[in-house]
Amino acid sequence: MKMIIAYINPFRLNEIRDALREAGVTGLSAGNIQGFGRQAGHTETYRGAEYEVEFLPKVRIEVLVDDSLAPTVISTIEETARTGSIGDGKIAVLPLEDVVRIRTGERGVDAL
Amino acid sequence: MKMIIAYINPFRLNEIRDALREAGVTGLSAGNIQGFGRQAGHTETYRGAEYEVEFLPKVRIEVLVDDSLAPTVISTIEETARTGSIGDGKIAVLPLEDVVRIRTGERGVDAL
Amino acid sequence: MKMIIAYINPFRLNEIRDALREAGVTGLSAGNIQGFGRQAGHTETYRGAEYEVEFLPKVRIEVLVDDSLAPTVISTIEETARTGSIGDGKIAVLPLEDVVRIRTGERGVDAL
Amino acid sequence: MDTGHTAWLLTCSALVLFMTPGLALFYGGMVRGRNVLAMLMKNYVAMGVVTVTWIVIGYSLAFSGDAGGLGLIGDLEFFALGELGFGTEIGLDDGEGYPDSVFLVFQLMFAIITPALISGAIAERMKFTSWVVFIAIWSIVVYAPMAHWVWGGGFIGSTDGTEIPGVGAIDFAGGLVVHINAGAAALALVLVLGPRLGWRSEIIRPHSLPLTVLGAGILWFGWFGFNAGSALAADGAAANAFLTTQIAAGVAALAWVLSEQVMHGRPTTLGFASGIVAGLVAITPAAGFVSPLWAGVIGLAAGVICFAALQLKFRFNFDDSLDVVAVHMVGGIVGALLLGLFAEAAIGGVDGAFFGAAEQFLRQVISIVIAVVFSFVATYVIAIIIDRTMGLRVSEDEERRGLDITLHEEQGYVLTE
Amino acid sequence: MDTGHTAWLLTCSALVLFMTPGLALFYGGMVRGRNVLAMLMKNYVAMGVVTVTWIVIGYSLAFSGDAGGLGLIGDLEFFALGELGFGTEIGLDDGEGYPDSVFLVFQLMFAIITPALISGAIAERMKFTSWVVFIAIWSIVVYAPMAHWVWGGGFIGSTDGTEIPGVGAIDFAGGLVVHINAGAAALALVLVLGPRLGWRSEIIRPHSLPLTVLGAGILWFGWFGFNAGSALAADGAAANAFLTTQIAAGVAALAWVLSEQVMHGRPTTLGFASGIVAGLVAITPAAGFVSPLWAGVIGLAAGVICFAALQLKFRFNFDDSLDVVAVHMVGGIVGALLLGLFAEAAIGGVDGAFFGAAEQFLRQVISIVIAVVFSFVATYVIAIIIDRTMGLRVSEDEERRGLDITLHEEQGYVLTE
Amino acid sequence: MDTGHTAWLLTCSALVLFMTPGLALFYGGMVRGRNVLAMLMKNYVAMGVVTVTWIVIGYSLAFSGDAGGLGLIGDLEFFALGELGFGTEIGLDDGEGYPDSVFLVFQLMFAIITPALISGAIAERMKFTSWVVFIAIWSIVVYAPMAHWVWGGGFIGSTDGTEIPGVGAIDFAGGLVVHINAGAAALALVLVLGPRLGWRSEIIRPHSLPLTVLGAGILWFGWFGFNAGSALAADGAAANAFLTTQIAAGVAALAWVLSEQVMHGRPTTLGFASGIVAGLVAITPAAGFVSPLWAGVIGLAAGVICFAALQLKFRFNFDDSLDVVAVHMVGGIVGALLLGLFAEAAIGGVDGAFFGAAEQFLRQVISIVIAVVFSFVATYVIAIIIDRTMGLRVSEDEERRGLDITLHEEQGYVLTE
Ligand SMILES: Nc1ncnc2c1ncn2[C@@H]1O[C@H](COP(=O)(O)OP(=O)(O)O)[C@@H](O)[C@H]1O
Ligand SMILES: Nc1ncnc2c1ncn2[C@@H]1O[C@H](COP(=O)(O)OP(=O)(O)O)[C@@H](O)[C@H]1O
Ligand SMILES: Nc1ncnc2c1ncn2[C@@H]1O[C@H](COP(=O)(O)OP(=O)(O)O)[C@@H](O)[C@H]1O
Repeated sequence: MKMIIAYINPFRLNEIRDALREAGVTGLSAGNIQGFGRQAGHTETYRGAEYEVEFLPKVRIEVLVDDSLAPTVISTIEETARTGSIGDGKIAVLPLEDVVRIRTGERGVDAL
Repeated sequence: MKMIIAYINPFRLNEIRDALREAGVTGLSAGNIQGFGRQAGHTETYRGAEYEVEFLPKVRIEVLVDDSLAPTVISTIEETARTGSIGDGKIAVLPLEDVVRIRTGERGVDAL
Repeated sequence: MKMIIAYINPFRLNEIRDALREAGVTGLSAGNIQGFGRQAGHTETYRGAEYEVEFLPKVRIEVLVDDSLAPTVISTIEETARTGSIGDGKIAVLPLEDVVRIRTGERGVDAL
Repeated sequence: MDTGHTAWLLTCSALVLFMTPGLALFYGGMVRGRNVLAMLMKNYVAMGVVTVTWIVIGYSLAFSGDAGGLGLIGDLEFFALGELGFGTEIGLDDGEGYPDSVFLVFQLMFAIITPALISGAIAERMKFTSWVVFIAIWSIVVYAPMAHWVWGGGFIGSTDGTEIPGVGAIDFAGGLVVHINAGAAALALVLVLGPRLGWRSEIIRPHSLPLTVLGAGILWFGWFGFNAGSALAADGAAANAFLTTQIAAGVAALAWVLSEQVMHGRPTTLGFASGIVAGLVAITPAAGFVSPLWAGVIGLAAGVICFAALQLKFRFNFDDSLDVVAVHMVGGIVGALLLGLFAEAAIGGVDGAFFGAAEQFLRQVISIVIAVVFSFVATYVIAIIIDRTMGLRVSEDEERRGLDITLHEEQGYVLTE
Repeated sequence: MDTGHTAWLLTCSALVLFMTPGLALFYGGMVRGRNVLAMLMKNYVAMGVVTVTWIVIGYSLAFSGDAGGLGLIGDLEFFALGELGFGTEIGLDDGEGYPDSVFLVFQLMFAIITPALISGAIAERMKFTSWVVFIAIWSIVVYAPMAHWVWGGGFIGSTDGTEIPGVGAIDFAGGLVVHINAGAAALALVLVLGPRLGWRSEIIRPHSLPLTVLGAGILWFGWFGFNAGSALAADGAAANAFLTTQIAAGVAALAWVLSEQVMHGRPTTLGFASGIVAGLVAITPAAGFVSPLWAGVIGLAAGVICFAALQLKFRFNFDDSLDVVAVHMVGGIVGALLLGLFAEAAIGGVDGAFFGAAEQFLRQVISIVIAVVFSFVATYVIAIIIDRTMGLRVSEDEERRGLDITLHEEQGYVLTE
Repeated sequence: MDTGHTAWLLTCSALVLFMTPGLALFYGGMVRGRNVLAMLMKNYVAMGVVTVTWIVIGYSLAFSGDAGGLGLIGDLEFFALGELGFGTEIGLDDGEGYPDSVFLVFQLMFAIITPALISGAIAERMKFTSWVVFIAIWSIVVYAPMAHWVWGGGFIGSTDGTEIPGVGAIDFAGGLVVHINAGAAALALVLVLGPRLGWRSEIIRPHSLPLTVLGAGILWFGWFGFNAGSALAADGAAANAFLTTQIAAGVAALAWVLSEQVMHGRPTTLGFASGIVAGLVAITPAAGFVSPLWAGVIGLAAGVICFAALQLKFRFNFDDSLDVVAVHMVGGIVGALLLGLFAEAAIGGVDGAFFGAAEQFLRQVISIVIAVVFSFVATYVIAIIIDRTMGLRVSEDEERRGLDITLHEEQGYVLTE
C-alpha cells in the first residue's frame, strides 16, 4: 500500500477530489499549508513597510491506496492539478505498512 | 520505528491524547484537516443557492513511536476514537527511519 | 529519497527556510499544528473556569530531498531550530519512494 | 411638543435597538465556532419576533390603561395599535413633550432585548424554532405583564390606585422588568433544557473574544440610550443617569478584573467585558435615583458579587452557558437592592434607607421576590409545554456537529478558500 | 433655528455615515477571504471620493436652484459650496429650523452610500482604480441629477413648476434616488463586467457571516437616521418614520426566513440579515407616508419578493454577486409601488390608491420606470467607456490569487503567527 | 436649560465613549493574533481607570476654578465631584444651556480616549499592570493639567487673566490636549520601553485588517461627537465642525492612498483607514475655526504629511508600533499649525494668518512646543519611575508566546473546535 501526498493549488481541490472519486478512491484528507518553492511569493505592504512573503497558500492532500491503484491516483492528480504554470506542485509516494479502519477494526487493503 | 497517523473526529482528540499518554506515548502532533470519505458531507445554503460540501472537519494526529509501542498505540487510538458510526476515521502506519530531538541532538529511539 | 518532517517553534520558521534554501533545498511545505510533548502547556481562564490547555502551537515542515542532501537538511534544521529549551521539537526521516513534479511530469530526483 | 426631548428619545431608541446586535456579538464570541451563527440568530430573531408581538398586543398589555383597575394587566385599547394601527398617524400626540409613537418604539426596544438576554443561557443546544415560539409567548405572557406592573400603572410600581396593594418599588430603566426577569427566566429554561454535552468534562472555550469585547463596547454605548433615555427627557435627570451609568460600568469592570487578579492571579479581557455588563445591569434600576458616587459603590458591588456568582452554576450544577443568571439576575438584584439604600429624593424623587426611608428597601425586596418568582415559574411552565410538544433541544448528533450547519445550513467562517 | 431639530439632524447625519462601514462589513463578510479587504475598500473609498465630488459639484447639481426652470438639473450656484466654500461660515443660515450645512452634510451621507451599495454587485473582480473613477463620475452624472429630479425641485418630485411635465412621485428617504438607482446601476455594471471565474461551477461561500450579521445590525441602527432623519425635523413625522422603519425591517426579516424554511427547509442567518436589509430598503420611500401596520405589509412583501428575486440572476445569468438587484432594485420597487397604494394624507400629506388617489400609484409607476431606465442606461454607458479605456476587470490570475494581495498588497487575516 | 443642546451633548458623549472601543479594534487588528486581547484590554481598561481618576480628581484639576489665578492648575473644589459627589444631584445646574454633569461626562470621554491612544505605541510588549498604573498617573499628572491650560482657563488658552503670560492658542476639540499630548507621550514611553523582539528583522503583520477597518469606521462615526460636540451646542458652529470633520477625513484618506500609490504602487486598505484617522486628528483643533474648503486643505496636508511621517520611526529607530507619533503627534501638529493660518473670525471668532492675524500662527507654534515638551518630559519621567519600580516590559519568553496567554490566560481565537 502507498500513502500518496500531493501539494496542489487550492483552487484545484474540488476537481481533484471528483476525479479521484471517479478513479475509485474512496477517501482522502486535505489540509492547508504554506508552500515554498520555485514559484515566487508576493509583496505585502503595511503602512509603508514592504515585506516579501515567500510562502504561498497551498493544499496538501493525502491518499491511502492499494498498490494497484497507486499509478492511477498519481496520474489522475497529475492531470487534474496541472495548469502548466510554475507552482502546480508535487506528488510524493511513501510506503505504507498498514491501515486500520477505526469503526470496524478492519486492517490492510480492506480498511481502505 | 513507526510513524502512526490517524484521521479522527475532532471531539475525540483530548481523550485520545490522554489515553496515549497513559499508554506511554510522550508526544504527538495534531492538525486540522478536511476529510472526504464514506461519511456524507452536508448541505450549505446561502441566499437560496445550495451547495453540497463534501469535506468534513477532522483532526489528523501523528505519533512517532518505537516499534515495540506501535501495536499499543494503534489499539489505543482504535478504542478511544471509535464511536461506531461511519466517519470514525482511519489509522495509517508508516516506516520511520530516524528521529532527532532538536534540543539535544539525540537520535533514534532515544529521541522519542 | 527521503521525506524529512520537523516539528518546530513557529517563530523559527523563516530562519529555517532561509537556512535550508542556502543549503540547496528548493522547496518545502509548512503547516500549523498543535503539539503535545514534554513542554508544558498553559492555563486558560474564562469567567473563573480554569482549563489546562496541553497543546502548544507548533509548525510542521515537510521537505522532500534526495538521499545525498538529507544529512545536510537534518543538520541544518537541527542547528537553526535549536534554542536549547524544551519544546524545540523533533525531526523525523521517512523513506520516500517517488516524487512527481506536476507541471512537467518529471519523476524521482529530477522532480525535486 | 419639545423637539429636544423628541430628538433625544429617537436617538435613545436607536441606541437601544443597537444593543441587541451588540449583545449578539457579546454572546456570539463566547460560544464555539460551530455555533456562532445560531447564537447570533437567536438574538437577531428577537428583533423580528418581538416587534410583531409588541405591536400586536404587548404594548397594549403593558401600557394602555390598566384593565379593571386591578393593577395586573393593560386593557386591549391599543391591540394592534388600536386606532393608531392602520390609517391614523400615531406620531402627533404630544401630550408629554414627545410623540406617543416615540414612547412606543422606545419601549419596544426594551421588549426586544429582554428575551434576547435569555439566549445566553441556552447557547449551543436549543432548537431555533422552539426558541422563536418561546420568545413570542414569553414576550406576551411574561414580559408585558411585568412591564405593566412596574411601569404601566400596575401594582409593583404603584403605592396606591390599584385594587391590589401597591408595592411601591422603583425601577428606573429595568432592573426588575429587564434583568431580573431575564435572569430568572434563564434559570428556569436551563433547568428544563439540561446541560450541554461535555459540560464540565470538556474544554469549552470562547471562539472569538474580540467579537465579545466589541459586543461589550456596543452594549456600553447603547446602554446610554437605555438608562439616560429612561428619563424620557433631555434634562438633568437624563444627564445624571448618563453619568451614573458611566461610573458604574467603569468601576464594575475594574472590580471584576481585580477580583480575578486576587482569585486566579490574572485579569482577563472576558472578565473586563463581563464586568462592564455587570455594572451596566446593576445601575439600570438605579441610574436616575442615585448620585454619582453611590453609582460607583453600586458598580463596585456588582463587579465583585457577579464575579462571585459565577460559581453558582458549578455549585448547583446548571449549565447557564454564558452566565445570564450571574450577570443579569444577580446584577439586577444588586442594583435593585442597593437602590433601596442609596436612592435620594433630591435626585430622583425617592429616598432610600440611607436617606431616611427604610421602607423603600423593603419595597425593593418585595418587588425582587415577586419578579423572580413570577418570571421563574411562568417561564418554567412555558418551557415544559414547549419541551413536551415541539422539543426544546437539538439531537446529540446535531449538537456535536454544531448548530450552524445543522439548524441553519451555514458556516460561520470559511477563512481558507 | 431649533436646537432640537439641529441635534436630531446632526445625529442622523452621523448615523447615515456609519451605514457605509456597516454596509462594508455586510458585503465584506459575504465574499471569500482573499477578497475581503478589496470589498471593504470599495465601500470605504466612497466616503472619500463622494465627499469630494459632492462638495465640489454634486450638491450644487442636486440642490441649488433649478437651472432654467426645466426641472432637470441644479444650477451651479453652490459649485465648490459657492460663497460658502472658503471663508464664510456655512452653518448659520437657519431658514428651516437648522443650519444649511446640516442639510448639506446629511445629503452628502446619502450620496456616499448609494454608489457604495453598487459595490456588492461587482465583488471579487473589479479593478480598484476603475471603481474609483466609476463612482466619481456616477455620483455626479447619475446620482446628482436623480436627487435633483426627486428631491431638488426637479420634474419627478414636482407636479408643476417645471417646464417638463411633473410626475409628482413621492420618495420619502430614497427608494428611487438611492435604492432603485443603485440597483439598476448594479445590473448595468455587472452586464459589462461579466461573471466571476467559477460562478455557478464552484462553491463560492461567504467567508465570515458574523461580519455580515454585524453589518446588518449597523445598517439597521443607521437606517433610523436615514429614514427618520428624512423628516428633516425631530417631530411626529420623524417618529412615524422611525416606527415604520422598525416594523418593516422586523417583518421582512421574518418573512425572508419563513420563505427559506418553506423553500429550503432551513432558515439561515444570512437570510435574516438579508431580510432586514430588504425591509429597510422597501420602507425607505414610504417611511413618512404610511401608517405602522401598512409598514408591516410592506415589510412582508419585501421579505417574500426580494427572496424570490434572488433567482433572477440564475434565470437570466448575470453574476450580481451579492444580490444588489434582488435586494435594492426589487426592494426599492416594492416600496415605491406599495407606497402608491398605502400612502395616506393624514400621515404624510399624500393619499395613495387605497385612500382614494389612484393616480398616485400611476405616478409611482412612471417614476420607477424613469429611474430604472435612466440609471441603467447612463451607468451602462459609463461602464462601457471605462471598460474600453482603463478596463473594468482584474486579470484572471489576479482574480484567482485574490484582490487583497494583488490590488492592495495586504492580507485580510494572518491568524496563525 | 435647552433640551436641544442637552440632547446633542448627551448624544455626543455617547459617541465619544464609543470611540474607545473603535480605537481598540483599530489597534487590535494591527497586532499579531497572539496579542489581540492584550491590545483590546489596554484600551478598554482606560474606560475603567480614567472614569475613576477623572471623577475623583482629574475633572477638578482641569475644570474647577483656576488655583491662585496662575493659570496652571484647577483648584480642588470638585475633588470627588465636591458637593456634587454623594447626595446632591449634579444634573440640574443649567447655567450654559445644559446640565453641568453633561459637560463633566463629555470631558470624561476625552480624558479616557487620550491615554488609550498611547497604547498603540507600546503594543505587544508592555505589562498590563504597569499600563494601568501608567494611565492612572498620566491622566492626573499630564492630561488634567494640559486640559486646564488649554480649555480650563489656564495659560495656553487665555491671552490674559492668568499670572503667567497667556499664549492665546486655540484648540477646538483637542489637537493639543488630546493628540499632540498622546503622541509626544507615546514617543517618550517607547523610548523607555524599547522595540519589540524582531522589530525590523521579522515580518510583523496585522492579524485582522477587517477589525482595523471597522475600528476606523467607528472612529469616524464617533468623531462627529468629538468635534461637533465640542461646539457645546446644537447650532451652526456644531454643524460647521461636523462638515469640516467629514471633509478632512475623506480628503486625508484619499491623499494617503494616493501617496501610497505614488510611493509603493498600491493603495492599501490599512492606508485608507490610517488616512481617515490622520484627517480626523488634524481637523480636531480646527473644526470649529475654519471653513469647509480649508478643512479640505488640512485633510490633504494631513494625509500626505502623516504618511511621510511613518518613516520617522525607521529613520530614528524607535518602535512606535502602531504609529501614534506619525498619526497623532504629527497629525495634531499639522492641524494646530494650519489652524493658525486658516482660522477665520466669521467662523469661530478667531482669525489666522491668512485672514490678517499673523500672530495667531505664532501662538499656535508656541502652544505646540509647550505641549510637546511638557508631555514628552513628564511622560518620560513617569515611564522611568515605573520601569525602575514595577518594570514596564514583559519577559522575552512572554513576549514570544504572546501577551494574551501570558498576561490574560486567554486566547483571542479558537476557530477550529
Ligand atoms: N522539496 C519539497 N519538499 C516539500 N514540498 C515541496 C518541495 N518542493 C516544492 N514543494 C511544494 O510544492 C509547491 C510548488 O512548488 P514550486 O517549486 O513552487 O513549483 P513546481 O512544483 O511547479 O516546480 C511548493 O509551494 C511547496 O508546497
Ligand atoms: N483513502 C484515504 N486516504 C486518506 N484519508 C482517508 C482515506 N479514507 C478515509 N480517510 C479519512 O478518514 C475519514 C473518515 O473516513 P470515512 O470513509 O468517512 O469513514 P470510515 O473511516 O468510518 O469508513 C475521512 O474523512 C478522511 O479524513
Ligand atoms: N512522539 C512524537 N510524535 C509526534 N510529534 C511529537 C512527538 N514528540 C514530540 N512531538 C512534537 O514535538 C514538539 C516538541 O516536543 P517536546 O517533547 O515538547 O520537546 P522536545 O522535542 O524539546 O523534547 C511537540 O510539541 C510535538 O509537536
